[in-house]
Amino acid sequence: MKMITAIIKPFKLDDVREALTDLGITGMTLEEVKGFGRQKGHTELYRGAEYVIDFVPKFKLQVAVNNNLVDVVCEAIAKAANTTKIGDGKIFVSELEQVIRIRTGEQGEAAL
Amino acid sequence: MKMITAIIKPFKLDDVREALTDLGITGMTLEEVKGFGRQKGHTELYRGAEYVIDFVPKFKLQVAVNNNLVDVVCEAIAKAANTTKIGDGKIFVSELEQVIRIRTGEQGEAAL
Amino acid sequence: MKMITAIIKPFKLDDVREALTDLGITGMTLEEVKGFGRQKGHTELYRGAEYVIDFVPKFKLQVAVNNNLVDVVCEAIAKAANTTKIGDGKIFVSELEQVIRIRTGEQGEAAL
Amino acid sequence: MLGLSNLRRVLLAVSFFLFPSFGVADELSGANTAWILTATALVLFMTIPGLSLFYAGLVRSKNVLSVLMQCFTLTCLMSILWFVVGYTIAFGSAEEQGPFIGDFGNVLFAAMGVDSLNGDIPAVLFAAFQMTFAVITPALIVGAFAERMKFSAMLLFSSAWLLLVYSPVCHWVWGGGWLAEMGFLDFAGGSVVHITAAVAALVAALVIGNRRGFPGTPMMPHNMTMTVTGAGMLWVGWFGFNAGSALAANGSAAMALLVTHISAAAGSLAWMACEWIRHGKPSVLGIVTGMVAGLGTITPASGSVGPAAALVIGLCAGTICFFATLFLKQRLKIDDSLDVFPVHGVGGILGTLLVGVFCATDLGVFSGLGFGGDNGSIGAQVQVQLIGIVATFSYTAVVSWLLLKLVDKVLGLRVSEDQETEGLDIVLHEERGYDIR
Amino acid sequence: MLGLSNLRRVLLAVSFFLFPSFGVADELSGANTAWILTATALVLFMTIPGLSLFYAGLVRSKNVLSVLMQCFTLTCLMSILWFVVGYTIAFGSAEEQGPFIGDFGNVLFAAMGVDSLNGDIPAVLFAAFQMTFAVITPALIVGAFAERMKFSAMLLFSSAWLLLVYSPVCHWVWGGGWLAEMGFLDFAGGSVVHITAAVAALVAALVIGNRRGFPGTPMMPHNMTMTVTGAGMLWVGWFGFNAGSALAANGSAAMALLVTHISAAAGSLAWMACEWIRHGKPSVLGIVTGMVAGLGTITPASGSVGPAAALVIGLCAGTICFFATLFLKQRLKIDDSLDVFPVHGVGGILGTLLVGVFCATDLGVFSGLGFGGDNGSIGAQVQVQLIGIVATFSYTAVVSWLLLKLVDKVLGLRVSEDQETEGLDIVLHEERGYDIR
Amino acid sequence: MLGLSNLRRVLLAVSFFLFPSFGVADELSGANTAWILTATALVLFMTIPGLSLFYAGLVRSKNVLSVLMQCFTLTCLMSILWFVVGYTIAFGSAEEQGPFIGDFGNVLFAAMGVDSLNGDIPAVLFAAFQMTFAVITPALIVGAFAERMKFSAMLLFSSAWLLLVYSPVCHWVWGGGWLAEMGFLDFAGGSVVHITAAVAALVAALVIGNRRGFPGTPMMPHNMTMTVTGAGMLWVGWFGFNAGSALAANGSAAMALLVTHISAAAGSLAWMACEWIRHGKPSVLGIVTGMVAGLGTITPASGSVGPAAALVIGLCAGTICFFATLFLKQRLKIDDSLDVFPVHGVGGILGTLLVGVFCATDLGVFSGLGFGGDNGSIGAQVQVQLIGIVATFSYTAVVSWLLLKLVDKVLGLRVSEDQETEGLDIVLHEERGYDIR
Ligand SMILES: Nc1ncnc2c1ncn2[C@@H]1O[C@H](COP(=O)(O)OP(=O)(O)O)[C@@H](O)[C@H]1O
Ligand SMILES: Nc1ncnc2c1ncn2[C@@H]1O[C@H](COP(=O)(O)OP(=O)(O)O)[C@@H](O)[C@H]1O
Ligand SMILES: Nc1ncnc2c1ncn2[C@@H]1O[C@H](COP(=O)(O)OP(=O)(O)O)[C@@H](O)[C@H]1O
Repeated sequence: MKMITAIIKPFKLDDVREALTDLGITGMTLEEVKGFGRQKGHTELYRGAEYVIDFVPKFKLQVAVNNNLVDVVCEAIAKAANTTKIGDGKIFVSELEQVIRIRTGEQGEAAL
Repeated sequence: MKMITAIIKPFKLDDVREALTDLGITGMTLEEVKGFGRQKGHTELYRGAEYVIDFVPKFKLQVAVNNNLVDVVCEAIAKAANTTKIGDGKIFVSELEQVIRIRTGEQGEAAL
Repeated sequence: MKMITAIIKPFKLDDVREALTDLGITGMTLEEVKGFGRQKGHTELYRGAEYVIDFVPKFKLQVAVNNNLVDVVCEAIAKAANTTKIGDGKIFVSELEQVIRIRTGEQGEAAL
Repeated sequence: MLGLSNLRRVLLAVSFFLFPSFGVADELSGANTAWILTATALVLFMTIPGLSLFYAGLVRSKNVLSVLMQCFTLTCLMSILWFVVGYTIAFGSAEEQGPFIGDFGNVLFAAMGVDSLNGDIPAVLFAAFQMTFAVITPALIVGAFAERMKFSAMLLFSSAWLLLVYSPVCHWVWGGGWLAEMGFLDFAGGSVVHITAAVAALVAALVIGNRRGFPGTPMMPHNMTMTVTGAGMLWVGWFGFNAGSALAANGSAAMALLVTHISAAAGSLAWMACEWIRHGKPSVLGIVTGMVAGLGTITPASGSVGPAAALVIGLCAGTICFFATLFLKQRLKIDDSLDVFPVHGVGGILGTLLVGVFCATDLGVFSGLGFGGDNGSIGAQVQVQLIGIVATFSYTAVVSWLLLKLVDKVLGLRVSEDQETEGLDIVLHEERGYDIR
Repeated sequence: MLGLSNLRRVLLAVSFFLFPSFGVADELSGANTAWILTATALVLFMTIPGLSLFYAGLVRSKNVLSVLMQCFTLTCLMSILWFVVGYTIAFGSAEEQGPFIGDFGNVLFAAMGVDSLNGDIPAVLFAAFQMTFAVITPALIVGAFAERMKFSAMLLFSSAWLLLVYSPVCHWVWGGGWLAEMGFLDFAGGSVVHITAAVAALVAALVIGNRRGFPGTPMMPHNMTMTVTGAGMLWVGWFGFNAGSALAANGSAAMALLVTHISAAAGSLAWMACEWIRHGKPSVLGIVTGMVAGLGTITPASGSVGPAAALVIGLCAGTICFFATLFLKQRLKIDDSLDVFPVHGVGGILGTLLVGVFCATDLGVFSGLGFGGDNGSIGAQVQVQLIGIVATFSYTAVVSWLLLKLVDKVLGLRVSEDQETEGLDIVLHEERGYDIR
Repeated sequence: MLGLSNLRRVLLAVSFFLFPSFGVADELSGANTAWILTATALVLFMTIPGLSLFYAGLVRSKNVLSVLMQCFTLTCLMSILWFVVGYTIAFGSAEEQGPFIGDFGNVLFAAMGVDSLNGDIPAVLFAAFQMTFAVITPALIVGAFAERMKFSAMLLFSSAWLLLVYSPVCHWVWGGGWLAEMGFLDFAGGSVVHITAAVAALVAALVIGNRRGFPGTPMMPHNMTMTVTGAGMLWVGWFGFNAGSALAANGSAAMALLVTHISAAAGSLAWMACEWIRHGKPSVLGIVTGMVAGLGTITPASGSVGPAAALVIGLCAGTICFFATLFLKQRLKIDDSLDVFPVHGVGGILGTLLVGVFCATDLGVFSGLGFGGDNGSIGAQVQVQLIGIVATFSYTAVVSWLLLKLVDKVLGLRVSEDQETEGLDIVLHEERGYDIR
């Protein structure tokens, strides 16, 4: 199994979630994060004190999937989250050794 | 070493934390996340505008452990977080190559 | 590629970010988390109801890097985040199988 | 001298029964002054922080400051414009006033000194009290175009609107103008404030268009506690608005306070009941919206009706505005973002009509305090009320539309799509609402 | 006519020294009207937004709206009930009033017109001012059962309670009832408001039971800034509550304002000192709680004592309520969630007792303004005060208990365990307090 | 008797034109009492919740409660100190008053009863109204040393400062002291309140030193909505501050209210314009800061100028305080954390000067209401104003500096570095501002 972690633009969440459920994905976990990258942040100015905010709000979406789904899921996310503008984000894939569903104790692919 | 990542119901945090400290675990990291899964979210209604909220609040707890502890830790979490209701969450296990304690520079298991 | 995950003290973020950009790192992702460890939390007292807060605010910084950068990056973080006091945090390193840049579809090291 | 005469005419025409002896009131009444000083503070309190919190809580957090900024800046800018020329357009300076606008003798309050009276209160106090009305009316419109209008365009539009819509209509009704002459009843601003603001809001929502993603994307209130806080402040401040409009600390003011309170309570409960029945659960946003409906609806009637009528008016307000809101949003799919028209507009119209009924003195426990002007029957009064509603509605609609089109030409009404996505706080003001860790 | 007579009786019995000439006050006093209009706004301000913010900040964020909703809905519902029948139960309509309840001549305020007077202020103003008291009293109880009571059950209980507890007790003390006859001193509601609300709160906490997880699970205030904001509003509004209870803008009102302020300050500092000494650190929740203690305690005394006595009263209030809170929570482990009883109840009792001492005129710098009724010594006055305390305490306890049991039968008092875990905002109102990104 | 005489002297010296008949005002005026009761509530409202929210929103969330705590505790402690001895230092008790401080006859308000008058309002009301000024002045200083001062040190410093700086200066200007004798004009506290507070703030910022990380580290306001809310409250409350300072409900109060409002609006717009031009975007923090500048600046002038002059004063205030803020922060790099000096100090000085010009009665539309004392020309009046500014500035600077050094010796002024990093809320008060999920 793999854990797919996507950093996306917040307002793209609905599109991505839809793309995933269209693929039959029924579970995922979302976090609010801040990203630093090529996309510029913004300046804030308070009574003459100027602060450059480098970290821009992003969503981090994690989906654990069977190996055979990795490519389609990555593709689906990449497509749904794309705006062709800098800052669209990244997808990270890493190995997942074990998954357990707490409620039932099921393990491995059955737990996804 | 392994990284154990558990998605649990927020009000189960105290139970899980206790179960882990009972095992002698002295460190862990917690995040507030939102989960999408079989557990239904809720509806919100504002002056006739109805929004279905699919993402429900969860806690994500990460514990880095020695390989020999993986099973007991997973079991302990699974037991403490279980309510037998949908949405109890999942435990993910993945490989951890290196751990460094910033304060001392210790590495590997010594850093846990 | 590796994913380097550092748990640091919040007020050390600027130092760490600088240390990383000095190394030429151009991207990273930040989360607000709560840490449980040797560092004591604090007590809160509300009209005679006393609560011990074990979880202290931390930042979690994730940087995906090429294998050859792992050591320098870890060192740089460890140095910048160090205050020699308990609670300085940890650095976790794990394997990253794939990275995709959403905007361009680039994969692997090119996507970093 | 001093804008006194025109007020007198209004009082004479509109609510002569309240001031049986105003003709001789050439001495300052300390008591009335004390109350109108307070009422002025209360009406200012309605806009900042009241209305601005009420509105700001309802938008997404990326736009919270833009709403607060709009309300605050309007408070400042409308005050200055009112001082410079708005007041004199509405109330003029001479004994005799024309039917459509005042005269220009009170530019910069030139005809008022520290000792000048208007009725039995200081002339500058009357002008300041009215200033707070001239502030809140344009601020109400903000709800319609929230989260997408350019700040500069908003300022330009509001400025022109104050002088070309609010001030003249204010003259018609309170400045001794043609509606006042007809015995049109509008004690505290059902038409002058609520209809004008709400019609402008509706037109603005149509001209500027829906927010990106409306109605599909969830656009939840980002801070309901802020909205409820603002609602409480609005209720409290409304005592100044309505009971202050008596311009005296007397039975009329007390009755206005009472009916205001009862209508607010009844409107709230009615909306709550509608929601509970129709959606299964009552919501706090529902009940506070019902409150605004109840308050807006009683406003024109607050000097003319009794408490039992206020109960009826409030119940009607809550129910009718509830369905109007659903209709506008779900059927017409118009993004009047914070529901200005269905609440203030429908409420203002409803109240302006109902006062024509419940001002009658022969309705038993529902009796009111009498007809306006020479009107001698419910029929006659209702007819006058209808004329007033149609006139203020259509005049406002036409002029607001023209102004918006003009401003769009000159400055552009709306921020770009990307800016709208990013949020107005950063884009227009380089600030963020919250940085809570 | 007009509920005037019964008020007169109260004034006569309770605070005759304040109104030496009220017997001839058959003309409207604009000054007094101006102040009571303001005071009415201030007391409403205490409930919304004041108390509702104070309370709402103290609960967990998943229940914040439920608290705001309860306070807001009570404001509406109690107002209407008061208008319909509560007022006339408390104050009646005729000159002579019975000892236990008023008459039914003022149902729907039937016996009041725009020109009716009560003393020298409009009768409807007196009724509206009292309405704001009838609103805040049930709202105080909310703190006891916060985070677990059904909304519908809360509405039913509060409605019955207003009519069966608050209105009669109000009659006893302020409506010319039996306690008034005895010269019982309660200027602004130590017994009528604070004891009744707090006893009902204690009973409610016992009947409904502790919150899930109490006392083990941390249940921290989710927004202390909200609580402190509400506290500031309460302090300001309390000027209307206490100084408004003079029903006039005179020396008595001014003195009431002053002693209110001093007691609030002293109560705050006393609580802060207790905390600092006992726990090592002063907290802002502590100091604002001390403020409420100081305010609640001075309330019955605010028309009868001088500023030096207020200092003593405030210091006692802060200290004693501090230990009462610890005792209830840590020893008795009763989950009176927002500490209504130890603060308002203990404070109300304390103040109602102490006024019996400090109203005496021969205590040097601690002298007060005189005994009530025919009482001629501290001993006699304290005895009357004790009778009043015991009577209001036990009557409230019994009736509240019965009502709660009844409501539990009819609707069920409490939400399910799962609902309590999820939070009342979503479960009961389909809304969330915050959506801040 | 009763502090009446000294007030009379002030009124005589400072604003004799306002009260042409005060010499015979030995009867209570209900109307004036009604207004000053209200004004007292409004000025309290300025500090809690007004100023405390304004300030608390500007700090980082880890220190939010410490600021609220400081403002709240000062409200309590300064009130008690004022009651005990501060008032009598400022206003004394006897007919004749010395030039520097009052007498000690009014310790614990000993010389005031419920029937005592001060002018035509209750003596205790005048004392309570002034108490709210004695509360807000030390609270203003809090902005300078926010986020790093020890709570205990703050209490000790403020207590001493109230008695050794505020009370004497108050005597000089309002208590019949030497500045009053010279016809120094300060209607509502340009020098007594704003200059003293701001100079103390500047000295405190210098003595205690910059916050860790200033100016490099971002120290953003953690809750701008809180600050804007507080700003609105300040504006509303300021009506009580300035128009209340007329001590009457008359034309003077009304004019004070009007000019206060206009200057606030003009100051806001001026600051906004400066920001818009200089930084490209107007901000809500900018506009509310301009409001404070406009309000602080009109304060000394609010009893002496007309509305057109207020417009000029407000525009100057917004512009000059804007540049003063930049200068202090960017050039001098002084961490007066919430910009107390450049806004209140510069504004207070500016207003105290400008009143010397705009009080003149022969400036056409910019005419004011007359000179102070025997001053017969703008030159003479400005000279007196300058003397007052220099005197209050230097006296405050010296005594504040001494007190701070002393407190530093006794208790230490500042928390440790680690504590500053962790935040004062947890470290000093064991609480957190927010626990929102
Ligand atoms: N090396 C990295 N490690 C972790 N996260 C990264 C890395 N590089 C980029 N990110 C994340 O991806 C987001 C988008 O990256 P950015 O460089 O702004 O644009 P793009 O992905 O279009 O090149 C960043 O905001 C950050 O959250
Ligand atoms: N495939 C997945 N990848 C990542 N997180 C998941 C996945 N499936 C479920 N989750 C997380 O687990 C939580 C619980 O899942 P859910 O399907 O609601 O119930 P259960 O675990 O009892 O089957 C979800 O809210 C989500 O946070
Ligand atoms: N085993 C672990 N798994 C995950 N996170 C850990 C673990 N141990 C520590 N942490 C994280 O590291 C932070 C610092 O650890 P702590 O024991 O307080 O100090 P130190 O790192 O100096 O030994 C903790 O707050 C927690 O977030």
